[in-house]
Parts: sequence; structure tokens; C-alpha cells
Amino acid sequence: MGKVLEVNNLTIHIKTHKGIVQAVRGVSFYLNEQETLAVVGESGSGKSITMKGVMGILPKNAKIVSGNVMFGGDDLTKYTERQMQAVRGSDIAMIFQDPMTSLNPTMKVGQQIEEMLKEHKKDMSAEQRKTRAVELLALVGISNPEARYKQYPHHLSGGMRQRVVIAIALACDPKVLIADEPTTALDVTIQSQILDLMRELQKKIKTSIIIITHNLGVVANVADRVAVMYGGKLAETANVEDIFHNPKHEYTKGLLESIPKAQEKGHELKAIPGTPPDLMEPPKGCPFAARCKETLVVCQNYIPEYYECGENHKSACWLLDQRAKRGVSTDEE
Amino acid sequence: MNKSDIDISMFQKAKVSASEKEHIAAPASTVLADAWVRLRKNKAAVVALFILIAIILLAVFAPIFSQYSFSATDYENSYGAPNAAHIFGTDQFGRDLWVRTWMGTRISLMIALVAAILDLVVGVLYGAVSALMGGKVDVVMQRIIEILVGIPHLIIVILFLMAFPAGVGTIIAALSITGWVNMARLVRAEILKLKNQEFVLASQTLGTSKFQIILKDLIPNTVSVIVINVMFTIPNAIFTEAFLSFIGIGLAEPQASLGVLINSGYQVLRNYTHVLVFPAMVIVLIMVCFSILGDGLRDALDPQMRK
Amino acid sequence: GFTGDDNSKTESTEKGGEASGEKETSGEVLSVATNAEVKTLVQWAASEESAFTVNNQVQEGLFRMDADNKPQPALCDTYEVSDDKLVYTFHLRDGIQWSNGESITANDFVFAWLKQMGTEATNGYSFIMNDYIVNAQEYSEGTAKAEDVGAKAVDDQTFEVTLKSPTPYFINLTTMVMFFPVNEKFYTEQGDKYALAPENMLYSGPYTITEYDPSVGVTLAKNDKYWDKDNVQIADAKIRVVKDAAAALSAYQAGELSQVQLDSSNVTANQDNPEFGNEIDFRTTYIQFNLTDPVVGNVNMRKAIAMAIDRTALTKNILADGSAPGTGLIADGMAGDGTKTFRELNGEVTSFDPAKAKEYYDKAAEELGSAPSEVTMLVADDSVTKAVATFLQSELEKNLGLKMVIDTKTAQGRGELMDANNYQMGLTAWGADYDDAMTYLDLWTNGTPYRGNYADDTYNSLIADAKSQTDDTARLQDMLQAEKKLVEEDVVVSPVYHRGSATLTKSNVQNLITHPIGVPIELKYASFK
Amino acid sequence: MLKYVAKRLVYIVFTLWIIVTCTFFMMKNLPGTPFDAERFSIMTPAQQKQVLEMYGLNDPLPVQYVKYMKNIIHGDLGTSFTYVNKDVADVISGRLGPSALIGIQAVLLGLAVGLILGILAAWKHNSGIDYFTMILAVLGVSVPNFVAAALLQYFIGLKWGILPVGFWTNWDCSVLPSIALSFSATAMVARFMRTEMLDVLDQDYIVTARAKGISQMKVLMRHAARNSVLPVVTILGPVVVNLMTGSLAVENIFSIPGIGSLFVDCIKANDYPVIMGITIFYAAFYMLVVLLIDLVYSVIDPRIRLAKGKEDES
Amino acid sequence: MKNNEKESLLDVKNLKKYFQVGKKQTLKAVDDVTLQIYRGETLGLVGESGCGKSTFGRTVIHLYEPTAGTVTFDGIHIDKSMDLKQRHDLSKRMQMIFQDPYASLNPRRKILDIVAEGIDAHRLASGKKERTEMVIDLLETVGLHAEHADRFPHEFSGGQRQRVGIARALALNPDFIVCDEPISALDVSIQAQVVNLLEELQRKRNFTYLFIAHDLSMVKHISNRIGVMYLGSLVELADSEELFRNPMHPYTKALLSAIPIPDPKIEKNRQRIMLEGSLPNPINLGEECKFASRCDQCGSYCKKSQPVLKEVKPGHFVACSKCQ
Ligand SMILES: Nc1ncnc2c1ncn2[C@@H]1O[C@H](COP(=O)(O)OP(=O)(O)OP(=O)(O)O)[C@@H](O)[C@H]1O
Ligand SMILES: Nc1ncnc2c1ncn2[C@@H]1O[C@H](COP(=O)(O)OP(=O)(O)OP(=O)(O)O)[C@@H](O)[C@H]1O
Ligand SMILES: [Mg+2]
Ligand SMILES: [Mg+2]
Repeated sequence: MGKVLEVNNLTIHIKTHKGIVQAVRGVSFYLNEQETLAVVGESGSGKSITMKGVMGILPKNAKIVSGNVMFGGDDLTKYTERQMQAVRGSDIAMIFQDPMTSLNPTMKVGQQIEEMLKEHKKDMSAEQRKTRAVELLALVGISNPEARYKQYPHHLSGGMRQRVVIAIALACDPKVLIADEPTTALDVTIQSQILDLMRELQKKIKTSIIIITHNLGVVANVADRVAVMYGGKLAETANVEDIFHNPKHEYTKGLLESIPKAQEKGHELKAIPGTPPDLMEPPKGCPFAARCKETLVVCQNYIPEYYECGENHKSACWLLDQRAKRGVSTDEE
Repeated sequence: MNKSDIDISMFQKAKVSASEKEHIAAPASTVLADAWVRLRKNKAAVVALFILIAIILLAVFAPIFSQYSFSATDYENSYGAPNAAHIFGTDQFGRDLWVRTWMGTRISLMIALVAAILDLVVGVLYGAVSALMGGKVDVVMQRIIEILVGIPHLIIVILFLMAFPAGVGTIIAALSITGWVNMARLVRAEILKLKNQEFVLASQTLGTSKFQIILKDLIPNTVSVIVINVMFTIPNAIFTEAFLSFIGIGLAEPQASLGVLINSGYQVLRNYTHVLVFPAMVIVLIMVCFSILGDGLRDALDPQMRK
Repeated sequence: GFTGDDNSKTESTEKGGEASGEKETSGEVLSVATNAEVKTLVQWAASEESAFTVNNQVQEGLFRMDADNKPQPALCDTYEVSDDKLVYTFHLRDGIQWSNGESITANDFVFAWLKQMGTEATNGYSFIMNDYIVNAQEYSEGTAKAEDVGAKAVDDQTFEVTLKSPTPYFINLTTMVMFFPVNEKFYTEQGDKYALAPENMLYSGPYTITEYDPSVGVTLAKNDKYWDKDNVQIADAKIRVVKDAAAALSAYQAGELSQVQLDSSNVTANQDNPEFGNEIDFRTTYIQFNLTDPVVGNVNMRKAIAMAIDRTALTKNILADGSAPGTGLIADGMAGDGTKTFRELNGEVTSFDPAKAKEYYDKAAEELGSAPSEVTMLVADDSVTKAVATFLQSELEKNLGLKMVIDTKTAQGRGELMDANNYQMGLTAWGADYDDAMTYLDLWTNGTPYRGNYADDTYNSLIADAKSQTDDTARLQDMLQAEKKLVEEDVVVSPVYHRGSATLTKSNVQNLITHPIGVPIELKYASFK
Repeated sequence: MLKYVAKRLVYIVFTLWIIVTCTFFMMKNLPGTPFDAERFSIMTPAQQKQVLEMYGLNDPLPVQYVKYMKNIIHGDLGTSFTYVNKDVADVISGRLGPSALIGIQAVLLGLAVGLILGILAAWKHNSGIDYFTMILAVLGVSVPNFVAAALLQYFIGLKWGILPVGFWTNWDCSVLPSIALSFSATAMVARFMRTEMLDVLDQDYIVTARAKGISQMKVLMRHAARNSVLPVVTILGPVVVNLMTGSLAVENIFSIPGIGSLFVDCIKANDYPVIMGITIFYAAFYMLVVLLIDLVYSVIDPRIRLAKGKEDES
Repeated sequence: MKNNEKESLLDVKNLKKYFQVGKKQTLKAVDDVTLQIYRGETLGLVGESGCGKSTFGRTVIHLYEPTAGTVTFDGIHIDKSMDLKQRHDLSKRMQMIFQDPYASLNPRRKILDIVAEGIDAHRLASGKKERTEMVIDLLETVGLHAEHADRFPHEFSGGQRQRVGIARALALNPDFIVCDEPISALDVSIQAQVVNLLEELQRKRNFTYLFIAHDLSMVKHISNRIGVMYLGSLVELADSEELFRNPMHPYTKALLSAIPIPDPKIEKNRQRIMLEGSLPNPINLGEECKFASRCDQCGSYCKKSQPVLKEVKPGHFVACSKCQ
């Protein structure tokens, strides 16, 4: 399995009237062929911005400060806008969170799909495009695609709209599909349909998928590997089983514990107290230090590095340091 | 970072206070202080504000401290070009334009002020009530607006000027009749959007009265629309007054507004440019400053502010 | 007549040039401007100068003013006056024709004149016939029949007019638009459409109308049925509506107008321009005092006000367009005894004397019990009038310490207020209808609120005497006395200025005549160099 | 849809009736009479009576009103007092052409320039272009249109001789007045467009569009501009009406026989039938334009359902 | 558990709330719902998005005028005939916590004023000082600090905002609180904070909750009983344990099976009940059972009439002809 996409040490700053938000602070990860990588983490931890950085669609006030995005041997951050346009959609496609707002309300659904084809498959005739669009609608499981083709987004239900968004993303058989919270706005019943659909399509089209989500259930359902983000940094990455059954980072642990479990009914949930850090003035040490149960002095002062904890398993937590184990043990003495 | 720097002693449990967990970075401040801080960051707005203050000060004090009265004529010196004695020159009657310009500014600003206040009070309330009441009340209120817009403004103004002596008060009263209509419409549209927002419902469930909801929940959230519209109302009022003097039924001499001055300056534009240039510059300056300041204020008053 | 407040003045010529701005080949179209719309061309409905101007180019009466403002026979060839100076017999020219080829007959005059006397006349000019012609007034009031009126067609070419009393200036009157003929048959055919469009009119004058839009103006073409067509030099002309003075000057400079009237601000800059010209109108702007008002009802107060106004400063510095100080009610240059003008004969009946004004003012204050806190001047809303009012305001303030409020109303509004006796002082104007002092003096005999409620027996008998006098000198004496009484003694009115007009005329245009009375402009004699 | 239009039309007729009634009675109180007081006072009593009768002014006011309403229902607007013997409809329609042409051109110009400026400003938010456009927009509303008109006339018409200085003979004549009139519309459109665009550019579907890899220009024009222009269209309604019903100042300066100067003249001259005619025309036109804009809006924006949605927001 | 022994606080009978959309179309957002909520309990309400949960909640506390049916709160009939004062008093006893922590706080007001809104509306504080003290008290109750009172909502994180919303509702010390998806917009780790807080408050003050949510596992955690809604109707109502153990309505079954389980081993091999067919248009519903179009076990009788809620087991109600 080769790596299709590799992000190294990506740092993104966003300028606001109040100051600079260090939204992404040296994030590195990779994506293997036909693999599904789930990115989870607190809201505001920089998941979306990272992916927008990869796609080159950052908001105007955001800037990649350092790092690179390797795709097919090239560094995408060095690409010009025009070169990026060729990559976007055709090689890397993206799906956004809210199906209600991510379609242009004044454009017919079919047109919105065709727009993609027009841009990247220049040799297609108008008829071919239409056929392809209808085909795509059918592919994502929309019944009566010919009729839907001519409708406006507001005629469709949320689930259908999200399918259309997926159809657009898939129009040019991208090598990488980035799905940013594709099911958050949907019902559980529809959510499971969409997830099934994505899994199915991955088999058919053979793409690699990055899926961003808050929902650990969804992660368990689709992911091969998981990256956990916190405070603009990667806290932990591991294979999905390891994350759920052998988490190393305190944040990951806390996250898993705060999910209600059937057997614990009547008990208080194990919440992580406190609020996430303000990325305008990120803490000087570990971003999670303020909320962590096991905070060490070092956590408050130094950013932890990544510790290898197994195959594909890295975690940025001082507790994994040899000295911490000793420190803890001295404590116990 | 160098690993070896880290002392082993640092690997000890740290104490984390509860308040740090609920930490909010920026210091707290009052609404106005906060807005002021934000406004100060906007250089253009600050400059505009200072120019406006300067204009207002000049309008208030320049006539008082000048050796000339705004109505004193000097027929030997009609259409005098700007010079040391008359900084802005003189008009047809040899009256000092420096004083007249600032007197005119005074009146125009007064008209603008009243128009703006009216807009803010009547227009905003009318729009808010119409939107919040909805149903039949709304339909009737909207028809009233249509009727007000439909009756030619000029007829109303002339009737007013006929019934009362032509003066600042009459002009303001005449302008007031329909000046607020646009604001009412805009505010209404905005509030229709807002009225089903959850925070409005929340106020309702708390038993807050409709009036309080309008005042505390709805209107503050339409500030940006209101500010933008006031920015249009002010020039509108000033220019409507100027238009009245253009068709000859504006202020009576020797009083003059900027509109009157510009109008008379326009008529002698060919040969005595200075008569037009100074009042025109002041009016343009006022408008530009109001606009920039308005934009700045809108941003400053908006706690969430666009990025 | 009713120049009231409208400063409309019609003037200008264009050396050809289509309005599109193509460069005209010189000598093609003469283009003059009027600042008011030509709202109607029906001669007994039109009361505005713009309409008079147009009608004067396309119609003609018994006489037409020449370049020296003397009436010359036009449609009339010769005429006789009876010894008692009461019966005028006019012999029409041979072969005079309407533009459709029908001949112009004495009946056409009778028809038109009766219309002007009749109830349909809405221009308010009926008095100009009723005052002179036998039974005209009675006809107007419906008590006399048409046959009894002293205007009769003896035959097709002979037209006989009988006057009530000797009227030395009657021939002058016949140059006026109201006295022009109208073809009855054609009129009846057209019905309501009469004079609405060029094809709804017949023409008897030097030009015919080819295009007419009230708000745009008229396009004229030489009338080839006109008896004196050989002396009409210019074939095409335009009278254009330009309401804005500055715009008119632009149009002139762009070559779209052949003549333009300058407002005061442009006079200084253009005074040395060879194209510059200057004329004075027989038109007086004056203050009308309301004698029933407690304050200005006091004659000393009126005298004070009248003397506190430096009219020379006004005309020199403010108006600066050749207007003359209003030293009397009768305009400068109007006829007197033949050698001297009326003005020269009567001298200054009102003058500027601040010291004396103050004296009168103090006296008035004493009589009134206290000095008035303020007085109000009712003015119309055009810019010249307002400038004059502003001047008056500052003069009263300066010379009397009297505060004057300017009450600006629309022209109609001002008229109505004055008519309703609802004013203190009004700034108003009167333009001569004919070159005789009577055109002014006659106005103050009826005692209406509009004329300040002035009802004075001495004055009225002076006027009545003048009207019935057959002796020209005695008549003149009466009128000189009357003016003195009205202006100097009783100060019912206080003349302010006589309007002048400063113009620029393109150098290739000559003989574009401007009359000081009635119809200001005359295209007939104009030509291109 | 039809039913909706019908309902709106009923409203319009009703409102119009109230407007006509109010205007009728207010107008009768305008200072002065349709005749010069000076002139009227010297008419003979017979003439005075005849004149009053001719203009229908000798009836008591309520009778005049009823008569007038009857005539209106029969489509008869009456005869002008000052344009002797001319039907009001003719007087108005004669003046409509120039005003409409100039107005439409001004609207189109204002829309085109305003949209471009607004889009540019939003696109380059907080850049030099943004500030520049906004200052232009501010100047657009800050300079009185008669001053702008006079300057245009002097420089473009007279000094440089590019376009006619005035009069109404062919199309050239309409250019400068249209430009003079368009300034405030331009400013307004630019400002609203910019604000609206900034909102739209923040929308998710813009990000979606960008993620498709289509060019910035296409994102801007096809996705952002189109969705921002709709609200601008709504605010444009009154602007269109005002521009198309003429501007006294610009008409006078360029010697254009438009409806703006007709209206002011007639008010000053108390030409009641024409005043009423213009009022009816103006009010009806205004309301119809608003209705039309609502309809167009619902056609362009598929989300809006006429029956309910739009009524609330107009 | 024997529900009938408990004291019923809120009695909803045949509640209907229709919306007029378009000319003649009605949207039956809540269609004939009958249920009781007992004092001190938490009733969970789940269902697809748009099925009428919020509308139900809002109608119950009289934000909306019901189209038909009655709501009785603690013996008081809530309807149009109430005068202003009654209504005002009632607002003191019934409160609501809103779904969206961002939209439910007025962005232009400070936390102090937001929380004090109820205090002001009911004049509970005698002076400015007391008002501030009360607000600080409330803030501390929900785990915020006095210094937060001077802030604007946008300075807070979602979880903090939701706590502000809770503080605002608590200000009036109500008996009954409608929690309209109070946690849906929050992060997983923050959700737990809020749920803990709600539970703690319930223990301390004996609140009664109507807890509306999508997230079934959370609902299960917090609720004593759960109602399942589908297109405006209540299709199943049971004790929460019972519902999860023994779901009867096919829709409930599908819903439960669709909950993703945060464990890859289980999740990857799980069987779900897939709902085929499409959601009927909620605007013009026919005679048949609303779920018929998506139900795989529906028989001919399901096409004929709407099933009504029946108690099939003590405390377990189902509206399905098949199951009854
Ligand atoms: N356009 C922007 N301007 C300013 N700050 C921004 C902007 N977009 C994002 N941010 C900030 O950047 C940080 C990272 O945001 P990002 O959207 O990547 O978070 P996220 O992990 O995707 O959160 P969520 O789960 O809520 O989508 C946040 O602190 C956010 O406030
Ligand atoms: N004010 C309203 N006017 C018209 N229709 C409405 C109104 N409010 C809600 N609806 C409609 O009523 C139905 C039920 O809406 P409701 O908000 O109660 O659903 P919900 O179950 O709370 O959904 P969600 O889970 O998305 O919050 C929906 O179809 C909605 O579109
Ligand atoms: Mg995100
Ligand atoms: Mg809801």
C-alpha cells in the first residue's frame, strides 16, 4: 500500500481583527491507498482548516505558514491557483458538513454536478455530461435520478442533498475524498445509509477517504486508521482498534469515556471538564494540559513530542515518556 | 526544544485550578468601552470621527468667533475671491462665505440629525412592530407605508411650507413625514428574519413583554442594517432640503443650509467657483466621514464582527 | 402685462445647428431660447411671454413693431382716424393670405377680437379691449350683442373700430398678440384641437410652425404665403425651452443657441465680449404695501422703507445685468411728451436717503407707539426675486435697523395671499403692455387688496381725467401727477428696479431685435452675416 | 401564482384609491388657484364664472371628488388646465418617453457599474480596491446630482465637446443625463452588493464550489454574484421608479422634456388634473414595479414561494 | 415501575399542531399526541429530524397555539383563554432550553442581562445589586464564574453557552423544563458536561424534563421513559430500558439498529435494519399508516387506517397494528 497523500508539519495561521489564530500547528499525517482515515477531535481543533489547507481552499485571511502537502510526488502548497484548480475536484474532492447549505440554492442539482465535469472533463459533450450526471445520481442511490436532475436543492431532503454533494465529489473519480463531517446534520437512519454508501463507493471507485467526524460510532464504523486532533495539533494516530481499545493519549481516553455506556446507566458520565484552549494564545505546553487529569508540570511548559506506541500508533503525551513513568512511581513512593 | 533541557522534576503532577479550565482569554469590558476599543483600531473610522468632530466644532464656533455676521452684506465686495479677510471668499451680497458655510453646516447637520433620530425612532419602531405583530396589523401598516410613499412628497412639503413659515423647523417637519419609511421597511424585513430565532423564543418563554423583546432582542440585532440605512438617510435629508431650495421653496434668506449654498454656488459655477467649492467640499466631507464612521461603528458595535 | 414675478425672458438665436450638435454650416437655423414652456398657443388663453413670442413670429396683427419699437403697418395697409379720434378704419393689404392660401379678411379680426372679449378668454387680457372699444365691456358681461361692439368688418378688406375715448396709443395696442386675427372657419373645424399641433393652426405671420412641443419649443419655417416674405431673411428658426440659465449659456457656447441671456454672475466676465449686448425692459419690480396693515399702513413707515433702499447698489452689484434703479414706477425710456421720456419729465419720485429714511422711521415708530419688531415681505420663489428680497432685507436692517422676514411662496401662492389681503408687503412686478404710462397707473384705481387696497379719490379722478382727455399735454400732466401721488406722496408702492437684460449674440447674427414691451423678441428682421 | 397576483392587484387598486383620495384633497389645499390671482382678478365676472365652470371648480369639493372618481373609473383623467385643451394622458405620455429612457439607462448603468464595483470590493475585501470602491460609492451619494450634472455638462459637453450639452433630439442627448442620474444608483448598488456578497462568500456552497476546482471567476460570477444580486434587486425597486419618473434638476440642466419638471411645474401652477394624473401614474407604477420585482425574484430564486414567503419580506 | 402511582405534572391530550403552508396545504407537525409526564421524571423524545419534536415541545409550553387538544400543567389548563397574567405566571414554572447554543443567546447582550432576563420579566430582584448577585449565583450553579457575567455570548464555547442557557432557565426556578436538543450541537466531551449538569440539577431541585434529542444513547442515559415520534405522531412510548430491550414498532427497531456503536469490532459486523422506501410528504398525508411506505412488514390493514397508541404491556405503548 503506497501513500497517496502525505501532510508534513502543516502550520496554518488565520488573521483576525483580534489577532492571529494558530489554527493548525504542525500537523503531519499520511493517507494510504484505498484507506479510510478518520480525523476526530474537539470542535475548533483545526480539523477543517487542515483539510482546507490540503485542498488549497483556505479562507482569504488564512495562510499556510510552513509544512507541505505531498500528493503524487508534488508539493501542493507550492502549486499556483490554476494548478490547484486542476487538482481540486478531479484528484482530491471534498464533501462538507451541512447538506442544507453546501449546495448553491439557485442552481439546479444537475447543473451543479455537471459544473464539475465541465471543468475537469473538457472532452465530454453536453449529452455525455448529462448522462454521467444522471448516472452519478443513481450511483449515490437517488431514486428517479432524471427527475431529480432538474430539481433545485430545496426540493430535496437533507439526506438526498448530502447524496448529491457526494455525487459531485465523486464525479471525476478522485483519488482522495475528504469528507468533512458528512453526516453530522443527518439522522441516525440516514447517517447509516450514507456511511454504507461511502463504504460501497470506496470499493467501486477505489479511492482513499479522509473522514472528519465527532461521532466515535461513525469512526468505529468506517475507519481503518484514526487521527485525533486537539488544540491545533495531532494528539494521537493509530489503527482504529488501537484507538478504541488501547488509547494512549489522555484526551483520547477522556473522549471515549464521555460516551454513555449502557451498563453505566444511572451513573454520572465521565465528562472532560473545562473548555478547549484558545488558539489565539495557545498554551505553551500541551494544549490538553489544562483539562487533563494527569497533568504534569512538564505538560504545562513543554509541547510533548510523538511517542511510538506500536504499529502505526503515535501519541503526543508526556505521560508516555520514560521519565514520567518514573516520576509517577516516585510519586507513589 | 531540546529534550535534555527538561528536568526530571518537571514530571510531577501539576495543580490545575478549576477557573483555569473555564478560562476565557480576553479581558472583560463594557459594551461601549469594547466598541470604542474596536473602533479605535479602525484608522479610517477614527480619522473620519475626528474630521466630523472638527466640522461640528467649526459649525458651532466658527460663526461665533468670526468678525463677520452671516447676514452682513458688503455690496462693494460681491463674489470676492478667497483672501486673507474672507477665507472662503464672499457671495453675491458680499457676505462672508466662511461664516455662511459653517452656519449652513449647522443647519444641515441639524436636519441630518433630526432625520436620523426620526429614522431611528419612528422608522425602527414602526418596522419592528409591524414585523413582530404580523398578520392583519402588519398588512395594514404596510399599506399605510405604501400610501405614504405613493402620495407625492412635493405636495406634502409645499402644503407644509404654505401652512407654516419657511424655516428649518418646517422643512424638518415636512421631511419627517416620509423620511422614515425606508427604515421601517428594512427593519421589518430584518426582524421577520430574526423573529423566529431561538433567542427571541427564549425571551418569550421567560415571559418578557413584546415591547421589551423589540427593544432588547430585535433592534440591537438589526444594528448593521440600521446603521447602513442611516448612512443613506442623512445624505437624503440633506439633499431633499437642497432640492427644495433648488426648486425655490427651501429656507428663507438670510438663513442658509449647505444645500442652499451649493445651489446658489452651482448657479455661478462658471465664474465664481469658490462659491460652490467650499460648501460642496464640506458636504462631501461630511458624507464621506459619516459613511466611513458608520461602517466602522457597525463593525465596532457588533460583538461577533465579521472576520 | 402680468409679468408678476416670472422673470421669464425670451431671447437668443442660434446660428443654425441641429441640436444634435453637429457643426452647423453657418447661416442655417436661428435658434433662440425661452426659459418657460410654451404651454398653449391659443391667443386668448396664453398669458406667458414664451407663448407671445411664438405667436408673434407666426401671426401678425394690423401693425407690427419695427426695430425702433414704432408700430408699422402690417396686415393693415392704410388707416384713417375720425376727427374725434374715436373711429379707426383699417384697410387691409391686398392679397394677404393664411398659410393655407385662404385670404385674411376683416372678419377674421372681428372673430378673434370678440373671442378675446368673450367668456372663453382665460388669459385675463380682455381689459385691453374692453377698456377702449365701444360696448366691449358690455359684450364681455353679456349685456351687449356682438353686432353692437365697436369692431366691425365693413367689407372683407375694411375693418372699423370705434373707441370709447381718444386713445393716442391705440395703434400700439394692435401689435399685441390679443389683436391678431383668427380664421373662424378653420377654428370651428378644429374644435378642441385648435392650436394643439402645427397642423391645427393657420399662420398669418413671417413663419409657420413645423414642430411644436410645449416643453421643447417650436421649430419655425419661413411662411411663403406671408405678404412680406421677401424681407424675411432667415428660413429656419427655433425657439427652444431652456429652463436653466447656466445650461442656456452652455448651449450658447456649444453653438446650439444663437443668443443667450446672461444672469448677473456672468455679466462681468462677458462685458468685454464683442457679442455682449444690453437692453432695458419696460418693466418695473416694486414693493406693494398693504395699506390696511397696521405697520405699513403708516405712510411714514412706507416712506422710511422706500428711502432706505439703495437701488443703485442693487442694480450695480447684485443684478449687474443692465437693470436700472427704480427711481419711479414708470420705466426708463417710456414715452413722455415726444421729446423727453416720462421719467425725464417726472424725475426721481423715489430716492435713497438713509438719513431721511431713519427720520421717517422714528416718526413712524412714534406714531405707532413702538418700532415694529419685524416686517414680512412676500416673495415668489424664483432666484432673482429672492436675491432682490435678500438685498432689501439687508438694506432695511442696515439703514433702519428693521428686521425683514422673507416669506417665499410659489408664484401662485404669493398671488393668492395677496389677493386674499393676507400680506404685509409683496414684491411684485408689472411689465408695460404698451408704451404709455397708463399701462401702469391704471392699475391702482380699483382698490383691490392685490393693489394694496389703495382707494384714493384724487388719484382716481386724475386717472379718469387723463383717460377722457383729448389734449395730449393735459393728459400727460395728469399722469405725471398721478405717479407722484402714488409713489412719492402716498408711497403705495415703492419701485425697486427696471429689468434689464444682458445678452450674448453670436457675431454672425444681426438685427435680432428685442422689444422692451409686450413681445420681447422679433425674428422677422434678423439675418445672418 | 395567478391568484397571488390577483390578490396583490386588488391591494394595489385599493391602495391607489386611498392615495388618489388623499392627494385629491391635499392638492386642493395647495397655495393658489390654477390661475394667476392677478389675472383672475381682472377677468370679467362672466369670464370668471366660465373659467371655474370649465375647470369644474365651482362645485363643492365632495362633488368635485365624486365627479373625478367617476371619470377615472371610465379611464378619463381630464384635461390639463395649463396645457389648454390637452388631455392629461397626452401631456403625461408625451413627457414619459425621455424620462423613461434616461431612467432606464441610468438604472442599467448604475446596476452594471455598481455590481462590478460591489463584486470587486467584496472579492478584494479590505484591500485597496475595496476602499477605493467604497469611497467612490460614498462620493456617489455625497455629490448632489445637479452639481454632478452641471459638471458633466460643462466638461464633457462643452469643454471637450464629446456629447451634446443638452436638448432632446437624438439618443446622444440622453447619455450625459443618464450618467448624472446613475451616480446615486451606482453607489447604492455597489454598497448593497458588497455587503450581500461578503455574506454570500461566507456561505458553505461557495466553499463547495471552490472545492470543485472551478476558476475563481466562475465561483464569483456563477455562484456568489447571482445569489447576492437578488436582494439587490429588491432594494432596487424604489430606485427604478424614482429614476424613471424623472428628476427635475437633471431635466432642467439638460433641457429635457421629462416628467420630473412637468410635475414640479404643475404643482407650482396648480394644474390639478395633471398633478392627479402623475400621482396615479407614479403610485401605480411604483406598486407594479414592486410586484414585478417580487415576481421576478420568485422566478430567479427557486426557494421563494410566492403565495406565502415573499409577501412577508417585501 | 408503576407509572400510575406517580403524580402526573403535565397532561397532554390529543395535541395537534398544524401549520398552514401555502394556500390550502396543512402540515401536521404534531398530530394527535397524548402523553403524560410525571413529576420528577425525564421523558425522552426521539425521532427523525422534522418529525415534530420541537413543535411538540414548543406547543406544550405554549410558544405555539395548539390547533387542537389540551395541555394541562399541574391542574392548569393551558390555552387561549388564559389571561396575560396567568400566562406570565406560567412562564415562571415552565421553561425551555434550546437546541442551538449559538442561536439561542442574543449576541448583543451580556451574559448578565441574558441570565437576568427572567428575573427582570418577573421582577424577582429588588435592586441592581440583588439582580447581579442572583445571576452570579446561577452562573456558579452551572459551573461558570462571576467574571463571566460581563461577557458576550460569542466569547464562550458551545458548552459554556449551553450552560448559560440552562442558567437562564433556572433563574425562574421552574418545575418543568423542555430541553430541546440541548446537546446536539455540542462536542462529545462537552455533551457529557451538560448532561451531568442537568442530572445534578434534577436531583437537587426535583425538576421534570422533557428531553428531546437525536442521540439515542444519550437519551437512554438520561431518561426514565422514552417516546418515539414519527411524522408528528407518537409511535412508541416505554420505559427506557424496556424500549431498548424490547422495541416493538418497526421504526423504533430501525432507529435503534442504526445507532453506530463506538467499538469497531462490534460495529463492523453489525446487522442493521435498513429502511427502504422514502419518507412520505408530510404535507398531505393519506389514510394509511404513516410508516407504511417504509415498513417491510406492513399488511393490507396498515393501508386502511392510522394505528393508535395502545398499551401492549404495562407502561409500554405502541402505535402499530402489527404489534398490538
Ligand atoms: N475563517 C476563519 N477565520 C478565523 N478563524 C477561523 C476561521 N475558520 C476557522 N477558524 C478558527 O480556526 C480554528 C480551527 O477551526 P476548524 O474549522 O478547523 O475547526 P474544526 O476542528 O473543523 O471544528 P468543527 O468540529 O467545529 O468543525 C478554530 O479556532 C476556529 O475558530
Ligand atoms: N413555524 C412553522 N411554520 C411552518 N412549518 C413549520 C414551522 N415550524 C416547524 N415546521 C415544520 O413542522 C415540522 C416539524 O418541525 P420540528 O421543528 O418540530 O421538527 P423536529 O423534530 O424538532 O426536527 P429537528 O430534529 O430537525 O429539530 C417540520 O416539517 C417543519 O418544517
Ligand atoms: Mg469543521
Ligand atoms: Mg427541533
